[in-house]
Amino acid sequence: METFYWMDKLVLVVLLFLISLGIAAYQTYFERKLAAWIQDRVGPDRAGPFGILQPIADGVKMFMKEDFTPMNADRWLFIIGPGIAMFTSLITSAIIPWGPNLHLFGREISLQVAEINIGILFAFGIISIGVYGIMIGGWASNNKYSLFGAIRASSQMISYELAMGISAITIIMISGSLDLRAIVESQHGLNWNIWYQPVAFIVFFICALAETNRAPFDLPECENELIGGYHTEYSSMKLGLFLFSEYVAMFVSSAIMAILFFGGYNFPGMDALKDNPNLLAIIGVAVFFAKIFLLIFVFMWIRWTIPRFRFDQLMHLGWKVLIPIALVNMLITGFVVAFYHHWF
Amino acid sequence: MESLTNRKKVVSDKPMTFVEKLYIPAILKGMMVTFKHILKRRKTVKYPEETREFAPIYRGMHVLKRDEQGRENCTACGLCAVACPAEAITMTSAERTKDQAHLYREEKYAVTYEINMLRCIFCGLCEEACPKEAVFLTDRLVPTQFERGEFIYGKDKLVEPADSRIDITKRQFTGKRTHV
Amino acid sequence: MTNSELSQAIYALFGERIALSEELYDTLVIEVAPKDAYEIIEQLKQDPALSFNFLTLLGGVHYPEIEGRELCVVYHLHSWKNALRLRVKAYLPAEQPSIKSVTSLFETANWMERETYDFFGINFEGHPNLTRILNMDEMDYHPMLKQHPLEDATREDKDDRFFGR
Amino acid sequence: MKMNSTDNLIRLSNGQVLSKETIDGDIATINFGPTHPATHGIFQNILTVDGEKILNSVQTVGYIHRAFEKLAERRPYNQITPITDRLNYCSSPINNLGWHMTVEKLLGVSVPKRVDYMRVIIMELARIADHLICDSIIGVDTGALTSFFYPFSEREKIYELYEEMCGARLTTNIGRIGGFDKDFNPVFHQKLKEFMRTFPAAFEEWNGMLERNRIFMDRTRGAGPISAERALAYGFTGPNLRAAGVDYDVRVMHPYASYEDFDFIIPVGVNGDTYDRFMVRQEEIRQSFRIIEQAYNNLPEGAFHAEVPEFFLPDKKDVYNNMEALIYHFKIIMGESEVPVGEVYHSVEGGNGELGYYLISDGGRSPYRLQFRRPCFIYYQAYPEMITGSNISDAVITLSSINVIAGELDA
Amino acid sequence: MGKIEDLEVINGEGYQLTTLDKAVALARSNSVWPLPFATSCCGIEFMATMGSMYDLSRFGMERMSFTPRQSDLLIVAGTISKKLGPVLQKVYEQMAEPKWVLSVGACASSGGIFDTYSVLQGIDRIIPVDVYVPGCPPRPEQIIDGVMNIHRLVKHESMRRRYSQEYRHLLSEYKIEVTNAENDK
Repeated sequence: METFYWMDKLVLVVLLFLISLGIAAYQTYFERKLAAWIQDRVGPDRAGPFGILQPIADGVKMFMKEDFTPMNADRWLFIIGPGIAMFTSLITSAIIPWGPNLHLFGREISLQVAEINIGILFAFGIISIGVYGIMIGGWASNNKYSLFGAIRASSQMISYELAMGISAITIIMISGSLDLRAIVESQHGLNWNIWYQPVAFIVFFICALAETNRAPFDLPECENELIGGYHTEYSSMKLGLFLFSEYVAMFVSSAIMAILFFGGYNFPGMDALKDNPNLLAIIGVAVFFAKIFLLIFVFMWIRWTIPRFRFDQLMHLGWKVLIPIALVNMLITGFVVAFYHHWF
Repeated sequence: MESLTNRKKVVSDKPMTFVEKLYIPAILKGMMVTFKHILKRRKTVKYPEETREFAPIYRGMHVLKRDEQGRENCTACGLCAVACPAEAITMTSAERTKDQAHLYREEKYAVTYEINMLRCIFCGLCEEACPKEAVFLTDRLVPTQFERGEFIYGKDKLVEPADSRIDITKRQFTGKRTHV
Repeated sequence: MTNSELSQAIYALFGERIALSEELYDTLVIEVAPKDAYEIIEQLKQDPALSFNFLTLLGGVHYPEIEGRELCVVYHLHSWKNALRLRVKAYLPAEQPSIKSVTSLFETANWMERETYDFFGINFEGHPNLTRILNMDEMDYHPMLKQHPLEDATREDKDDRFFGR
Repeated sequence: MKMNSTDNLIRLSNGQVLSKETIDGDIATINFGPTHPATHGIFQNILTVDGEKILNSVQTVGYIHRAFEKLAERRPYNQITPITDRLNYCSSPINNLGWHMTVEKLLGVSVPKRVDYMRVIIMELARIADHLICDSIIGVDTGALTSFFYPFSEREKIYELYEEMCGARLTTNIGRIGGFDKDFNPVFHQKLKEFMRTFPAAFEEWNGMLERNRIFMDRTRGAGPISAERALAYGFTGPNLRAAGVDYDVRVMHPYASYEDFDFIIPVGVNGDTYDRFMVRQEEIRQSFRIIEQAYNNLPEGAFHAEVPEFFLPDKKDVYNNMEALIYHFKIIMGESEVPVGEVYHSVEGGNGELGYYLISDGGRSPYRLQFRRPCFIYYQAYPEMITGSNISDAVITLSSINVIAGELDA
Repeated sequence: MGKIEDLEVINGEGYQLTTLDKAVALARSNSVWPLPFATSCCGIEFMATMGSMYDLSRFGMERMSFTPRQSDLLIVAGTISKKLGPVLQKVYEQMAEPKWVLSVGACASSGGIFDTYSVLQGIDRIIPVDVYVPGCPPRPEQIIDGVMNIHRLVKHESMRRRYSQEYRHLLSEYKIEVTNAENDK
């Protein structure tokens, strides 16, 4: 039993790793295509049919590019930076319940790598480590623009994590658990949290944009101001890791949002499939991914539409707008929950 | 400072309304615009598979014309070289001998005629200067090259081949006083 | 106000300090001594009726043939109130081309004077930072003077024989 | 950066002097340019920053100095037109036609009304193209990348119009001294009508994405402001001056090319900040469009050039058949036409302000001296003052909103 | 158009492209990230090439990298004056191998109309140029042609070329030190 358990997990980990990377790679492709469509263009179409091989070409090119470490840069930190960024982005996917349990070979296989009962705390913990990658990388480059990027990144992440956490607390209040699986299970059918917590969702979504460094909060790397921001001095695959980690982070944070607010793998009419758990699991996974992709689409759609904030305005928005809204929302939710449970 | 004209109108003093202060409506409006564009037809011309039509008077690569009998029009008067602001045209001239009458229309002809296509700015002044209808710009493009030396275009590349003529009648008459 | 009225007004103000005044095309041109230029421009600016409030252009001209007046500084003033332009010229000798800077009157003159210095080597006294602006600092001549060639001597793809040099 | 002798004071580029103690933290110097993505064109600013706050800026220009004025002394009058193309290359036709008008003024040539109206149409198209690119770049520098593509598609249509008219897209070399070498042809008419039909909707759609978007407004309001007094002292003209609230416009002040016939308003701003500059340019695009409509609808019949055989090249057909025309042709090309001795200043309202030509002729084949009043060069020196005290993000959008064109800056 | 096989610089001393070489070269050619060193008029036409009508992104080239470390192709568009020459050379030196240079327009390639004391008469005096695009400014079609020529070059380049003696010699002719390539080997 124990061996099977580990084998299951191993298969799942490898699968997840590949899926995350694959999705991240094709997110770049999709982002470029979507940007092109929005801008009345065609986008990459010469690498393979419809340019479908574009991410592979980019990847190979970056692998073969000269790996450059600037003079006076801290060699080790310079390498560690992108590593941390990539590692933290990837590891969060371990706690995500990707679907209902499968029934195969007479066993019940959980589609979640690590079933920890404080999943959501783990996620926040990892996300806050993520900023170190950018910070260390930007600092180690020994370039002023990189340093600016690093400073902007760290203060931005710290500010937005607060509002993000507070808006997530409301979900924890409603579902009464820190376990992501439990949170998903509590949103059976169409009983999604978004209906109860639209405000928390908006706050969370904005914070997610900021946490993943996406426009309009892409200040750490905004190229019109800081050239490349924290990755100005990076080339080759180290740059690749930085760019990739952004897309992986976007994928993972979309997944978390889908879990917290859109019921994860729940979908209306799922009760009809009660008798066929495997089919339910497959459709559940598909539905979950559909939700993730929709959120990713919105991420990108926003990026190609609106201007970015200025740094002080970003701070202003974080501290003076989002945190108060999240707090008030949390208080109201607390009262309603308490009232509902007849605690007073 | 007092107004200099009576046509002044302040355009940027409209204060932000409450709805605008909420961020979201304007963002949604922008997103609707971009979404509409996703569904629109693409404007891209997929060069080199598709090409755009150039104006008939487009100022591209030069051609040295021949007349109807296949003789070169150029008389090596040097006006084009004088008129060239980039000083890209050089030529040497020679007197036509009797047995060359079928080759050159005028008494004098250009032995060498070179345009440095890398210097050329395609302003069209040489075409304007030519009194013999010899040099014209066409809507063909000068191809890109790997070596700088390959941009000195001699007569071999400039004179139109006798068997495949280049039609420039459109540029001679588009918008001009004399119409065909 | 017309140019002739302007001319009268200027003569009333400065009298014989105006060396020469003529109307060229639609603009009145006055010539002043270099040492007077600053004061006259200052008064033109401050006079309430004339109020030449705007320095449109400042530049130099080189006349190598005219001895003692080789260099000329040309100021284009513009009175918005009267919609009138005025050209003020001051001729300088080549040996010591020096004139008082008008940067304290018009800040916009700063770069224009630097450019004129760069091109002609005219020294503007009292300029806060009279260094080359467009050309390299290492350049050792003032390129707009007539004796200096325009062309870059190092190019290889042109044959000077064909272009009359 | 000028340090005081006490080494404890720091002088800012707006003249303010701060004691070092008032500045917390360390001061850093960063190189903003020459190849920074926000310096569209090449120029360098060495910024002294405290955190992201800019304390001082030292400018270096001249990176693409091409010696226009010297070059113009060596080229005949008609060959200077291609050189003027490369001044403000975002709106080349204005430069071309302004130069032609200057020479016409020197020669004392008056052109038919039709030429004036054609010039107005071409120049206002150029103004639209110029302002479109400037405003779209403001959008890009605030982070809205898509706002570069929508106006550029419209610009592409203007390019097509130029191409129909003169055969080139950007460096147009359009027209001749004395008028145009070609009349509007049927394809041009058709394309212009099509442009007039579709442009307003496309423009307003793009405009709607930015104009009242709070993120954009917050970003641009108060960024790089300059007061009317300071702007005047620095010799601002054009949209940047109008953004500060002064309605100076050469088209109204000294009308040329029959601008007095057209009804248009002069948009002005209030604070002279980036938002004002953006809004003024946007409104000017609308006004230019109105002028084009008026000019096109009232386009007079007649010749498209003045009758000045000494300066206007004869028609090719006449050159082949008519001895007199052939002589004029040679004279014009060789630059042997009689040019009066004299000097003339003419200015037009260019994309960035008063674009002036100071031409001194000694009767020779080329100008004795030609000086360009290049608005960019003149107002760019105010940039340090505009950005001192703001942060890097503001510096970037201020730079794009004052629309410094390197070709015009460095000549 | 010059024949690609004739170019000695690419083939060096008869490198045979292996399958891996070919695959890498193919990938590289489809992912050339440009660094636009746009100074003047040609820069505006280059913007038009990026625009909706021509769309350089079809070649996988819409990701502009303004930092030299990340770019593969230096697109020099516009006049390069003698004052700017050292800056351009510095940018070229900072680019990570492999790198290519596209010289767009008359000014960058030869000085063009500006045969004057202040303009560098062709950037090939300070950095090696791979493809020249004529025109003042070139039409976007020509820029795309030039880019496609670069792609052809990339496709035919052996992975070893950048470490070869010939390449080092080529760079030394421009007084550019090759330090990084050595570190890497």
